[in-house]
Formats: sequence, C-alpha cells, structure tokens
Amino acid sequence: MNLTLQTKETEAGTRVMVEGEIDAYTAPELRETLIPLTEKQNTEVVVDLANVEYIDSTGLGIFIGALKSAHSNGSELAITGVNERVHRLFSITGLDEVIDIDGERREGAK
Amino acid sequence: MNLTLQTKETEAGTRVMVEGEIDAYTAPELRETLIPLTEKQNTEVVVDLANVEYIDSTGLGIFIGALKSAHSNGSELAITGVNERVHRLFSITGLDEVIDIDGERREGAK
Amino acid sequence: MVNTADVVEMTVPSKAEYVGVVRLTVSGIANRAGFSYDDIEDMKIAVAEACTNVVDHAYSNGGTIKFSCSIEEEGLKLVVSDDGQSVDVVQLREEIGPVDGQDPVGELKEGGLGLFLIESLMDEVEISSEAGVAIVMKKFLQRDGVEENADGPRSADKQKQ
Amino acid sequence: MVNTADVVEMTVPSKAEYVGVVRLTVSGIANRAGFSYDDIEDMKIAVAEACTNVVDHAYSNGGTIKFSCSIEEEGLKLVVSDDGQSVDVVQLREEIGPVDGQDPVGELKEGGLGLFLIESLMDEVEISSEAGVAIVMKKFLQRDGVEENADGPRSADKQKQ
Ligand SMILES: Nc1ncnc2c1ncn2[C@@H]1O[C@H](COP(=O)(O)OP(=O)(O)O)[C@@H](O)[C@H]1O
Ligand SMILES: Nc1ncnc2c1ncn2[C@@H]1O[C@H](COP(=O)(O)OP(=O)(O)O)[C@@H](O)[C@H]1O
Repeated sequence: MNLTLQTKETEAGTRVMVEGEIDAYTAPELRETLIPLTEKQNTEVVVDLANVEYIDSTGLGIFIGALKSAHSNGSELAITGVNERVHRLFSITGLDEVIDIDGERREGAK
Repeated sequence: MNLTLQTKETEAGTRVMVEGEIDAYTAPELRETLIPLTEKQNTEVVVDLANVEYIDSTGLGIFIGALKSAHSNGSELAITGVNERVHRLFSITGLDEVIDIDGERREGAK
Repeated sequence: MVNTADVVEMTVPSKAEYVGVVRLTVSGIANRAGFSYDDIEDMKIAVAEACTNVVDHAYSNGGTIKFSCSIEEEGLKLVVSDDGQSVDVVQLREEIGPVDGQDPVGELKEGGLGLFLIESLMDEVEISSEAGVAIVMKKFLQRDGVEENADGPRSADKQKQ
Repeated sequence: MVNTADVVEMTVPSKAEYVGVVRLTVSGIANRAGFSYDDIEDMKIAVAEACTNVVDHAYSNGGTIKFSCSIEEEGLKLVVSDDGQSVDVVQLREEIGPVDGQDPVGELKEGGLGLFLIESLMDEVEISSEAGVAIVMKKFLQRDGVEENADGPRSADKQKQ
C-alpha cells in the first residue's frame, strides 16, 4: 500500500526508482518528486517502474503531467522496467503512444 | 490467504511442508492431512512451518489434536522452522511446553 | 467454495488513505471467489477508480464511500456509491475515452481516465446518479470460450486508425 | 496521517471463508494508521479470533459478522459483534487461559485458546453480551516507555511455577 522513491543523478539527467503502489494516496509524493525534475531545462528523466505492483489512473495522470512539464522545458521523460500488468494499463489508456515506455513508443505526438 | 501442503516420506516417518496461512478456512485441510499421518503406529511426523505467514488458534488447535493422536498411537509429533512470530504464538499459549518445537521443548508432559 | 448471494458491505471515510483499504478487501473477496491473478488486479483497479472518484468529486465537506460486493454464481457484483453531488450520467459517458495520441502533448488532460479504465477492466458497468453516484461493476468467473481482449474496448478504435 | 475518529464499518457472512477478508481489511487500516509489523499481525489474529468465534458459536442458521474500526489518536478500537446466541461473560472470562503444560497430553483441549489470544495480543479487551456477543479490542500506537512483554499475560504465571 505504500510507496518508496529513490532518485539518482545520471549522465543524461535523473533516474527515479519507484517501489510499491501508486494510487490516490501515494501519488502526491510521486508528483512532488517528479515534477521539479522535469522542470529542469534540456534534461532526461527516466522513471523505473520495475518494482511497482499497482498503478491506477491517478498514477497515470502524474505521468501525463510530468510529460507535459518535460515537454514545455525541452526535456525528455521516459519510463522503464514496466511489467506486463503495468504495461497493459499504459496501453489500454493510449499512454504508450505519447510516453516513451521501455524505448518502444509506437507513434510520436510532438 | 491460502494454504499449500506437501508431504514427504522420510526414514523416521513423514515430513509435512506447510506454506501460507492457517486459519479457520484453511485449517480443515491441514487437519485432514495431519491426523491420518499421526494415526500410524510408532512413527514420527515432522511439520515444517518455515513458510507459514499466519496462524491463529484454529491452527494451534490442529496441532494439539495431532499431538494427542500421535501420543495415543505411540508416535511423535514435532514442529520445525517456526519464525519468530509463529513461535511467539506457541509460547503465549503454552503450547511450546507440550509440543516439540525446533527440538527445544522446555518442560515435558507425558 | 463461496455460496451464491453472499454479500460483503463496507463503509469508509471519503479520504484517499482508505481507497487502499477497500482495494485490499476486494482482493481478499476475489481471491476467495476463485478469480485469477489478472482478474483480481483488474477489480482492484476498477474499485479503486470508483472510490477515488468519490474522494475527488462527491463531497465538498467530507462523507463516506459505500462499497458492497455480492458473490454470485456467475461472478462478482461490485458497487461503489456515495451520497454526494449528482452528475449527468449521459454526458459523463460521452466523455469517456483513452488518451488521443494525435493530440499535441501540451493539450493532454491529466485526468479523465478513471471511468474509462473501469469500463475497460470490468465486464459490465452501470453508472447511475440520483442522490450521489452509484457505479455497479461486474466481473464474470471463467470466461472460457469468450476471447479476452487485452486492450479492452480500445482495440476497435485502434483498427480504425 | 489518518484523522481522529475516522470509522470503517464492514459486514460479512458468518462463514470461515470471510474471516480472511476481514483480516486483510484490518491489516490495511492498521498499516495506514502507522502501526508496526508486529502490532499489525497481533491485530489480524485478534480480529480473526473474534470472527472465528462468530462463525463457530453465534448462529445455528447463518448470520453476519459485524466489524467496525475507529481510527483514534491513541490507536485503533476494533469491534467484532454478532446478533447470535448470548453467553455468560463472567463465566467465559473465568475459563480463559493458556494450555497447562502439567496436564497429561490426553487431557489437553483442542479449543479454548481464541479469547486467551485476544487478551494476550491486544492492549484492552471488553466482552459484552446482550443480543449476541460484542468484543471491543484496543491497540495503542507507540507504547514507548511501556515495556512490552512478548509472552503477554502469561509471564506472571510462569514465574510462579
Ligand atoms: N462519485 C462521483 N461524484 C461526482 N462526480 C463524479 C463521480 N465519479 C465521477 N464523477 C465525474 O466524472 C468525471 C470523470 O471521472 P474519471 O473518468 O474518473 O476522471 P477524473 O476523476 O480523473 O476526472 C469526473 O471528473 C467527475 O466530474
Ligand atoms: N460470538 C460468540 N457467540 C457465542 N459464544 C461465543 C462467542 N465467542 C465466544 N463464545 C464462547 O466462548 C467460548 C471460548 O471461546 P474461545 O476462547 O475463542 O475458544 P473456542 O472458540 O476454541 O471454544 C466458546 O467455546 C463459546 O462458547
């Protein structure tokens, strides 16, 4: 039911490791970590969801917000490590078409 | 919430590996496996609780029943692999004084 | 295993911290009812979406989320309801849909995916609104023979593109 | 984190398969309320014992288990109640106790440990019986300073032996 976040500086920008469940209760914490990172100019923010067991629309909304923020600051947002369940949600909602997930975004909207 | 049981013949008798949660819902399954084993004459039944995450009084009652059954058939019942939580319950209820747990029964009642 | 027409009912405060509590309860019921891991996860999300909507939209001054679950032979009937603000259900249903990959990033909305996910993950969904909103969701056990579509109602749209 | 006086209420059929559902709900609430792993496990057992008693003793023809939890500043107040058979609470309390290691194995009882475990694992327990039985159990948050006794009320007896 809980969320743990870890942030690491990388050559290209920042990597955020997320562990646990992303829902209405834990999402604000994710947002507060993620948005400031995407507000930096010309950087890359990679979010590693390998240890995320649960995500719902509140969590997906955070990624849309982060994408918009990155976009308007000339930065990139990418998501990695998604398991089958989490991928399914990004795909049902069409988010896999606008966010780079495991380097395999299908159609680009720029 | 579920229980998995595995039974293995050993030189001395039988070893039962228990995995999951032992409560009012799953206990009947444990009883049905355990009691017939303790009804054999002059044998040893070892119950391995290393993978038991939860046990309550219904489960503890099964072990009292199995102990009585073993005793009246000249057999032995032993419990192994209990973690700290499970041990605490055997100890609060005084069951560690009548059942052999990890080979360290404190006082014998014969 | 679980008899027909058993009912579990629950009331929690309309606060984000209790959505996870309802989710856990759902996973317990669905597990006992014999659903697969994937179906259980789908139901957890659907119920959480409905509860989150109550938290986000139903009350201006706090209230409660009501959850009930009927364990029926064909599967589970899950109901999330509130006594808060009413909505225009017809209009609501028209707005339900996924993200449009053709939209410029700047115009993407951050919300509005909750009801769409519920529709996608459950087998039957009814929304009604008299005093407050009630959402009735069904998941059927063992849909053998019926081909399950991993992408939900979306896939039809996709083929058109 | 969780505000004072929040209440979660739940009703499940009086059947063994739903005891685990209530247990999951308790673990969710206690997690959100900030309890330690051990305290959460203690509460799961105590509530399961009370629910199992309803299943085993309350009704001859089926009924429901009522569970409610108040999230208070000092901790959790957990109540399990039923509308079944009444009991003599005074007599009941006299019979509560652990297994006596001095008894011959053949005379050990297989039941009777449920209420004793509840008493041992919770900080405060009240049992009442008018129409049916109600058991009110409290667990306090952060009992720093108060020495916790891993063996519960038992330890006093043991020293006497
Ligand atoms: N329980 C409810 N009470 C009032 N309005 C609701 C309720 N559930 C949904 N709505 C309305 O339906 C809209 C769509 O909900 P949803 O698809 O979950 O997206 P989101 O909650 O992100 O806006 C909400 O914005 C809200 O206006
Ligand atoms: N909800 C209840 N309704 C009726 N009787 C009860 C209830 N809870 C407890 N009792 C009585 O108290 C006794 C002791 O309960 P407990 O210590 O849990 O042991 P057990 O359930 O194994 O007998 C039960 O045998 C029963 O007679």
